[in-house]
Amino acid sequence: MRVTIDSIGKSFPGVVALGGVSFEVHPGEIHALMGENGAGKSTLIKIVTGVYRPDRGRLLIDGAAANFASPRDAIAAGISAVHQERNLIPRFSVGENIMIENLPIRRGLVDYGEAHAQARRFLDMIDPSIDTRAEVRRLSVAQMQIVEIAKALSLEAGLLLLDEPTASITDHEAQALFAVLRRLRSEGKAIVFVSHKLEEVIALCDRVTVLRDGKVAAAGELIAAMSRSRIVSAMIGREERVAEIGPRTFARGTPALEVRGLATSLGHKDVSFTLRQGEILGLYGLVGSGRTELARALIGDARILAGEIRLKGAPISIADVSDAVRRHRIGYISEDRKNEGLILAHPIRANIAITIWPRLASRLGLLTRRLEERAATPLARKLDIRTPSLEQQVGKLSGGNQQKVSIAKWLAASVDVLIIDEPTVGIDIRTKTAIHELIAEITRAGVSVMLISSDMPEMITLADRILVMRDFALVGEIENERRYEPMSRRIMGFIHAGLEAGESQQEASHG
Amino acid sequence: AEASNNKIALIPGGPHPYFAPWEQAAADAKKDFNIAAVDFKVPTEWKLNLQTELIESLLTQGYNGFGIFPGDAVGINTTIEELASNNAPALALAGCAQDPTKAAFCLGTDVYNSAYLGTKALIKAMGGKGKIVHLAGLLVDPNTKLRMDAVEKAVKETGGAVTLIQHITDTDAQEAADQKINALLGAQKDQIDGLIATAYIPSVVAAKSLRNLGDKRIKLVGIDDDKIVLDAIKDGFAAGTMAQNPYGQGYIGAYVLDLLASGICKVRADAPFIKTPQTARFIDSGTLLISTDNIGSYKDDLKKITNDIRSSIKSKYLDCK
Amino acid sequence: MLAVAIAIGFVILSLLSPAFLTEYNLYVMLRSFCVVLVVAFAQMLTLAVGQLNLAIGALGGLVAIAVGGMMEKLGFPISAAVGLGLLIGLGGGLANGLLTVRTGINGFIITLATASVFTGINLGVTESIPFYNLPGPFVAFGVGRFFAVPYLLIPPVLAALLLALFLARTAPGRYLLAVGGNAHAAELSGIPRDRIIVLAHALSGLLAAIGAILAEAQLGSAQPTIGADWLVMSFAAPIIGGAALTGGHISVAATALAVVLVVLIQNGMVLAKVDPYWVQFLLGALILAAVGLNRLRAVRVEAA
Amino acid sequence: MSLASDIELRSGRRAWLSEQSGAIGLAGIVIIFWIVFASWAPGFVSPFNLFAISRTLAIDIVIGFSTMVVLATGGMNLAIGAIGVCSVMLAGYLMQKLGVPYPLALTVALLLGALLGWANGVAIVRSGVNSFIITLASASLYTGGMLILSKAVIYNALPPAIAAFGRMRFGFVSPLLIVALAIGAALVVLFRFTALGREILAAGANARAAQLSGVPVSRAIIVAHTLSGLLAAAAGLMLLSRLGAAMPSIGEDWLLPSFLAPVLGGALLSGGSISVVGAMIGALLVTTIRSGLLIMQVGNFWLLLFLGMMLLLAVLLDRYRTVYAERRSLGRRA
Ligand SMILES: Nc1ncnc2c1ncn2[C@@H]1O[C@H](COP(=O)(O)OP(=O)(O)OP(=O)(O)O)[C@@H](O)[C@H]1O
Ligand SMILES: Nc1ncnc2c1ncn2[C@@H]1O[C@H](COP(=O)(O)OP(=O)(O)OP(=O)(O)O)[C@@H](O)[C@H]1O
Ligand SMILES: [Mg+2]
Ligand SMILES: [Mg+2]
Repeated sequence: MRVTIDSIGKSFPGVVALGGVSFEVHPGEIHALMGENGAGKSTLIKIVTGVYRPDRGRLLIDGAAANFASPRDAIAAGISAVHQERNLIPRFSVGENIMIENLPIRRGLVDYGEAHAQARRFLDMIDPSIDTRAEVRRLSVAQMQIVEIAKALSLEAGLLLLDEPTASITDHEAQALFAVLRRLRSEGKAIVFVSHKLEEVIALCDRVTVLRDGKVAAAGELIAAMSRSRIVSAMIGREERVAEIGPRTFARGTPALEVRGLATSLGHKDVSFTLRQGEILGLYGLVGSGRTELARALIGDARILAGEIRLKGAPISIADVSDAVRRHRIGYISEDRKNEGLILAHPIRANIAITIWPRLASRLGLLTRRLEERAATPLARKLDIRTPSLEQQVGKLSGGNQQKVSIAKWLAASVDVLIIDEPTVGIDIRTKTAIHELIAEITRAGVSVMLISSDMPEMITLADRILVMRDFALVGEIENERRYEPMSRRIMGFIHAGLEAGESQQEASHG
Repeated sequence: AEASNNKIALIPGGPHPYFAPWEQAAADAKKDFNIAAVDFKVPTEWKLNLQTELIESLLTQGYNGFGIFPGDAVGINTTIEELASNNAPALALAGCAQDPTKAAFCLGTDVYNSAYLGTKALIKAMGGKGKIVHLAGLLVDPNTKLRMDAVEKAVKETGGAVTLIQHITDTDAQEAADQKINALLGAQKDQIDGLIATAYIPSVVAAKSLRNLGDKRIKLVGIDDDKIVLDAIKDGFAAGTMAQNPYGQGYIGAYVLDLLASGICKVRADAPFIKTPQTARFIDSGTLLISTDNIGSYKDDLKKITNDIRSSIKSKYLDCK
Repeated sequence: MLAVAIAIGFVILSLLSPAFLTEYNLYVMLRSFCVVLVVAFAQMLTLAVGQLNLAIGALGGLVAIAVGGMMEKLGFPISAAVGLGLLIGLGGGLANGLLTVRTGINGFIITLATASVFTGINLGVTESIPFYNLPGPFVAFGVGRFFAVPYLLIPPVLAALLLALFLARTAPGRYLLAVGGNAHAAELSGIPRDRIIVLAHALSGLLAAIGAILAEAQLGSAQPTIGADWLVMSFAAPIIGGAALTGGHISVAATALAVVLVVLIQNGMVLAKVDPYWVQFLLGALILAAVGLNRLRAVRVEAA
Repeated sequence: MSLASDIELRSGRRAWLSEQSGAIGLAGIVIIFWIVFASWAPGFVSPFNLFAISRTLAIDIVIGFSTMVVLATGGMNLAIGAIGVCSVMLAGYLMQKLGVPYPLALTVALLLGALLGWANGVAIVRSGVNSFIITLASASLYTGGMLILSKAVIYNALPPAIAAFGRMRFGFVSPLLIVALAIGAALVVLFRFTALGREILAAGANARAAQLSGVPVSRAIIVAHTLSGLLAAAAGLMLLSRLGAAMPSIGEDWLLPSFLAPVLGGALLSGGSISVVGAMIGALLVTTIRSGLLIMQVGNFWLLLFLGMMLLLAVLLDRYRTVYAERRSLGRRA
């Protein structure tokens, strides 16, 4: 399928998301679509899939004008997509979600056996461990993303659009996805791939189109002919080397948070570690290893069955989340920004200021918009949040800019301990560095950070020490020497030791 | 009579078949007494605030005499007071406003007396002994309390020969009535000898349920002359029903309001009003027991009562120029 | 589950009152169950897509008097009158759905307004005077029974089975729940969201019409007030049965159990000769107790 | 168009205007209706009718507020009528039977309202059961309790000051309307300018996100229900002053109207978004249509039909206006 995008334009109140974009996607290629947060990538994908109608311009499929009134039309035309935001039916099973466009019907009734069997086939391409009969709302963010990918694959469409499909999955699943994509390419399908991870784009894609502020900065250039720095400069608009974060000097301070023998209702067993003041403590593990759940337990969102938590040496008990935040000053940036991080219907200003409302209020107890604005503006500037105004609803920002808001609000809060879960999912390279710098900066001011990330380079850049988690238990602790190769090998060593043990166990039970 | 340019409104508490005769009464009164307008105006729902809004709006439109069925016996008084301060006389029709009130007087069924007489009739039909159940209307309606008291009084007078098993209230909605009454019959039909219904809907539902059961042993005395109840009487499923006189209330009400609004007459201070628990100025619009004996003729009986009251009311209760 | 509360209630009542388990009382209870059940289903379908239908009662009233009027005044045969009545219900629901979808206005407001329109037509036509002379077979259906089982129970039971099948096993049924679960996701999956919402409203209207006709047969007359007090119960049953107001999660069986529970409580209070002043209070207390019991179990299950 | 220094300029008045555009648009529609009724319905703008409208409006507004504050949390309160009547009956009992002076009696009645609302809130938070079910049951419980204690008697020998207040006129408005406006002003301050109010809204918009941001969500829900109870009691007492008597039938019919005003005014049933001014204008719209139709003598039994159609017309107009405004603003900027 050949797709021609011909001077397409789209505006939202206050924003020109796309200002006349033209390029072409050929059959049998993986076409990268790149650009900074808010450049217009997702908007373009939504136009191609019939979610939005363009204000101007045409879309041609195999040379014929296509005019999609709804996603239904696009699907009928053989187009499928993984959108940036998760779009699953929470109470439906994994299998039914995957097959929903195309439920197998027998004698007028849905044939669930068949549905699950077919779903299994597509899910197996990426991750065989997910149960097709599980309810989607019980899955982790990463697992949902995998289901979403399987769902897009199930349509076996001529054009497949993937908007940051690898944002919250680990390398393991990403590689499986790439293998599938390469196979589809060889079958002559056209694929559009959006990602902020330059390395994987270079490794996977054939050509690249770069968007900048809604305009084309590079149209369909061959990746082989582009260097990393040329792509970056096309994205940010000037010759600029993206600054690498400098070496961190971290003086071993007093313990800020000590955890001893923690067991939780979620399944953690005997977890012990110490987070020192001003330290960035990394927590690495595969999807589903229980990192997010550990964070939950630490902020009073899960029942603690045994063990002790000490804050600055004193044992504490945490009643609930607001107790953790307001009394013990422990904050948590969720990996699930849509459901847990942001109030999508409220303006940026309120989302950033929410953690400090009681503190912002004037002596009369009055909290004015101006006060909130004064607190939020510098952060919005630092993180380069692209928006017509701070009054914009967060839900109307681009995915990456939403993520920035969810980080910004915790940088505003003055907590002593901050747990950060997958902070730079969907963030462009330039802002990623800015966020890294900000995290380093708050630790210098005395905040202790626990960093959960599936992004290995990020982990190795930022963390002072790295804990490795597997199956809800800590299996290793490594002092970070910030050299990528040896570090990643050691981390994976801890994980693989367990994986092999697990696999041999499985084999034993099969045998 | 002389032509008058008064505009009279007859306002029930809400839509209800009981008030249907008021429309004819209004038309007849307009013609018979040569009044500029007599209109039947119904609040859209059975809610006090809708009734008061309607009355206020009619006042704005120049109506100057109001015959009102109080949607709430007490709640209506502030509105009536307002009417009085705008020189628009008001009568409480069919039901009374609770004293102290500015309503000129109340022309209606004496609910206490009617319930009392109904119960007496029931007891008589049961042969003076047995167990009865009282089916009543909305518990929050003060009239319901009066009716409960009246039933209890009639029962007490039998000196123990008749016992009251229970009051069942809040049976004013069709479905609630159907459910509660059938549940009652389902569980205890063998212990019950008589039913006294003191509200429109439960009368109808009880009559129907007894017919469905095919039970002529249980005696029923209802209220009002709904067709279902009348048929039940004819076929022996009900002993009787307490007829009220809605037509007369509307007709006489319009007549008196015209006289009052014209300023020709005033209510006599020493008129021979009946005193009821609700008001000291009550005129009975007539109630009678419909039974097999008079089922064919009760309408004429009511007409006669209406004419009697109408022709005597001026001299008995009013003071005219 | 709710079934436990019901079982407890059943045992207590049969111990308390020998009359409880008589054939006639069971018949009476089953009979009072019919209309409420269908009405609860009517609301359940709009809840399924995350909408509210405040016009159920009003539409029911309109259908009831239309069917009554057609049989009494126009002399239509029963089947024609009932058929047309169902069509009116379907049409009213369709109007609700189309207005909601086409204008993009909250269904709450739309159905509140159309409720007023339906009731307005009802009152305008009848001037609140019922139709009494319904054909004999129609009325006989309303009171007929096979031992303790009223004929009236047949349509609701059929409706429940069909609905359960529809929601669990047919594509439109699944789409309905998908739209309620996540309207945007459903749309991206190519499900015609608007059409599905219209479908939910139309079916809701149809069920309201069935409820109205059953009520009419049960009462033996076409009362303009039919439906006037359906609203709260129509929500209460699905929600006590665990439906989410936000949509996507409903259960036919749990809704039916909730109706049984409430009917049982009401029947029990009459049997127990509860003092009228205590009826309301006990009703509230018992609902709370039942829901609390249900909740306790849910918490136990989650903890385990 | 990255975040530039013109942020400060853009926000402020512009933001306020765009946020209030819903309320302003609705107000426009109300004005159209007023013009129509004033020219077609004789007597619509007569002092007496204006007074009557203002009095009805005042109570409708406060009833609407009572529901609005729980809508803010994404919950519902079906018990507002029950709470209202409990407060009214307590006030009546205190004044008539115990001879308590009316300022004290009214205060105690307001406190009872707050207490009953608080009990709802606590029950909802502690049990984790949907507010719909809890308040459905508590409505029954409260009304039942009131009936048991009062035996449904009416208190109508109240201090004359009570009824006098309800009859009083300032020009052609009732002082009740001034009370309603004052409550509205207080709510504006609460939801716009205090951390508490903002927390309630945040909890309603996304409870999970609010909780993870440190907002004490349970407390916010309890506060909202307490406030709802207080407002229900206030509405009840306003009605008490209007009727001059405490009766057990007050509050029975509050449920639907209580939703109508805030939802017309732009409140989301899913929570997190309300408009105090919008709710007041929503109530005004409904009162206007009802009063106008009554005065235009739209026939008796057909009135409801016209009421429904007018309401549809009004919301359609409002909808059309919003869509049109959006298109225009896009056209200007693109
Ligand atoms: N529904 C909407 N309403 C208003 N503005 C919107 C809406 N959707 C997108 N925008 C704006 O359009 C611009 C382009 O957004 P888009 O989501 O296409 O960016 P993107 O390239 O996908 O960014 P990211 O990498 O962060 O996902 C942004 O400025 C965004 O704020
Ligand atoms: N095979 C599985 N099927 C269904 N649910 C699973 C499975 N494995 C894990 N889960 C659930 O997924 C979640 C994984 O835990 P958690 O989110 O803490 O992991 P993580 O290490 O943070 O990984 P990530 O957040 O990247 O998925 C938990 O809710 C767990 O119950
Ligand atoms: Mg995007
Ligand atoms: Mg995680």
